[in-house]
Amino acid sequence: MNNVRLIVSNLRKAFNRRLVFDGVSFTLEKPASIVITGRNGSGKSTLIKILAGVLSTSGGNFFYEVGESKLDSENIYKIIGLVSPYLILYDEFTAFENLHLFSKIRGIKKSNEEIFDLLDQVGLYERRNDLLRTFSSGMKQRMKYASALIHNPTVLLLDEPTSNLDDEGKKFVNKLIQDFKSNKILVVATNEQSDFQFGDSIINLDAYKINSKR
Amino acid sequence: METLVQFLEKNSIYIVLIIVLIVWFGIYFFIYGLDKKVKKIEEKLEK
Amino acid sequence: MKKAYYIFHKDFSSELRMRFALNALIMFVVVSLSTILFAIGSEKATENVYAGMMWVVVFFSAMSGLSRTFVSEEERGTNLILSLIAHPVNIFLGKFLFNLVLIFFINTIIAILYLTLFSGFVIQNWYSFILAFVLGNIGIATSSTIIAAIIAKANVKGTLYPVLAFPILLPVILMLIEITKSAMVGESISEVQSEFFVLLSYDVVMLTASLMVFDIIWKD
Amino acid sequence: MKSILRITVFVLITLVLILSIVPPIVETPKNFFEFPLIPGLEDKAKIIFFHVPTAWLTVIAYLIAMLYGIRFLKTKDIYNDMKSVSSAALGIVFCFLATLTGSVWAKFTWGSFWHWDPRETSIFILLLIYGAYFALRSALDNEEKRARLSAIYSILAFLTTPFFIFIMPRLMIGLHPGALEIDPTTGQVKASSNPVIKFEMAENMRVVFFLSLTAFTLLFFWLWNLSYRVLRLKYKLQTEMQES
Repeated sequence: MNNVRLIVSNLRKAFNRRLVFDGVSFTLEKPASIVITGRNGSGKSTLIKILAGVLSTSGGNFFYEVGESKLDSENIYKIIGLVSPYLILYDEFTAFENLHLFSKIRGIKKSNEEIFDLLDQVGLYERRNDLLRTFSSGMKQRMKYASALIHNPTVLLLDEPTSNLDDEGKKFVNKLIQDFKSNKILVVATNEQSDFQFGDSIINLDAYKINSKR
Repeated sequence: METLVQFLEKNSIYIVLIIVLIVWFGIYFFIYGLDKKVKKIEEKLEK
Repeated sequence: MKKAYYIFHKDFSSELRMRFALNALIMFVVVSLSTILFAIGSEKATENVYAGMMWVVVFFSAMSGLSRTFVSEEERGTNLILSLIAHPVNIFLGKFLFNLVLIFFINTIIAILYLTLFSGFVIQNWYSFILAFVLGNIGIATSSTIIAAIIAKANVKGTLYPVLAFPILLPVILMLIEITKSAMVGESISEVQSEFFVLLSYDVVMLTASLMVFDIIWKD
Repeated sequence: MKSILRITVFVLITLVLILSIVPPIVETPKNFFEFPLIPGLEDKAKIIFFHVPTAWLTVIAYLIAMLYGIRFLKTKDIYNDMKSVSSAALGIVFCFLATLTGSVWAKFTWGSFWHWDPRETSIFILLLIYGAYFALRSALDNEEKRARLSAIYSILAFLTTPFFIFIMPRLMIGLHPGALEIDPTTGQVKASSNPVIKFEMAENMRVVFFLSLTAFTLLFFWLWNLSYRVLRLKYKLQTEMQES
């Protein structure tokens, strides 16, 4: 497996004229983990979205390096997995259909057994043929994990990883995170004191609110 | 004066010209004033 | 290409289950056709009127149905998961394919209804008409897809769509009307070849341009 | 530098107004200050000094709006978007002026206000594009998104213009200079006998015409600069108010 690095330098994001953060810089090299924290509205989710490549920046830049080469911003999706509260899956399809579709659209070959296995891991095997519409929010959160893990990502971005989950679910997430951070890259955005242990380092976005230039 | 009026009565195109010029001067000085005002505010904002 | 096909497949089966566009679209066609029937009645109109009316109905059905692919993703918030699993080019191609199938389906219905309901609407040169039909549908699908992607990000989606799409679709509509007219009189393809040339180059230009700008529109 | 522009605009437009209105139209022009008579047009020929520059500026304004839109996409600098939108706002004004002046003139020369002549159709489409551009802008409230999407739209709309240039002359018979006409007796398309279409500018008229084109273009750039500065002021003031 190639070496993977995430390099963030002087990242800035503003909505209209409201500055969210400015001058965020850090470098993560596999294996590594980081916890992003900050008050409500400090831009935790925004930063996660930017790192996932779905939101544009207002300044500075960030990129993923696989081996020696820079990854195109359009291809970030190939190596990252994202779990977050605003991620919404297709609720007119069943759990199995969702995962099946995702693997097809990603262009990776997954047998039905492999998908069942994944569903079993997140504890949704019994409900695999139910429409997502009928799922509770905790079960939807489990589905998000399944959809984020389907392509064996090297970078996992988690926004409020344990929201809506019961004890069993939290245990699963804990185990996943421990496995992940020991050989891949993990970014967790959270406000829960108990989640701070997930990261080797902590970055507090409240410190990046000052407009440095302009 | 008398001859000027007579001249204008005969060549009505000059009346048109005078009117158009007046309108143009009006517009010009309006824009000119606007430019000056904007400049003033710009300078004030710089400080 | 295969990935784009699966995005199309997702939209297609989603459409079969949810009926975002189809039912309303078919009703729209029926309603607008009957309005024209009431207006024209049994009077014999000129080729100009028939050809014009047909493509007017096509334009407005496209405007009422083709924005759904993007708007429904945006409204339900599923565009995030889509951008997490696919390359923008594939997303555009998948949506384009879906719109293409939809417009072909709807336009075939419109054409059949026109041929049966209006006795004055007689096509004499079928080759010319069908070729124009195919090229025109591709053009309409391309432009409507890219405009739909823009619309999905705006606040007022429904009313804005035809406003934005009309100037861009106008060349296609005008060409289609011209060719339909000539096909009704029975002229050969060679007499309207420059119209066909315009249609073809429009398709190529718009498709390339859309592929180039789509990721700028798509990324928030 | 700016004051030179202002004075030049003032002098040039005043000159153009005098030079275009005063010279009498005579059958056989003898000196420089007489324009040749065109049967059927007479004094109405003088519209060319005002109508054509407005139409020209409509197009120039659109091009500038699009170019600065593209520049915004490259730099993400919101000031480029302001330049783009102030150009488009002037463009829509000139577009209305070109439409109205042409239409009034057409009533008295060609008999009705609107003919769907190729040029009339293209200015109408430009009007639609400008309208759509501003409708789109008003429906987006995030500044960055608004700038980005309207720039994209202006590019897409621009791509259709070659088709109109190609389509229009074939589709319809024109009344503007340079267009074709149908011979009423044979039904054949031929070079026109319409006085407007055969219209060829005399040497002195051409001088005034290009003088007018330059004058109005300079006026446009002044107005563009001014409205851009107003937008920039508004932006800076709002930013400052938010910070304090």
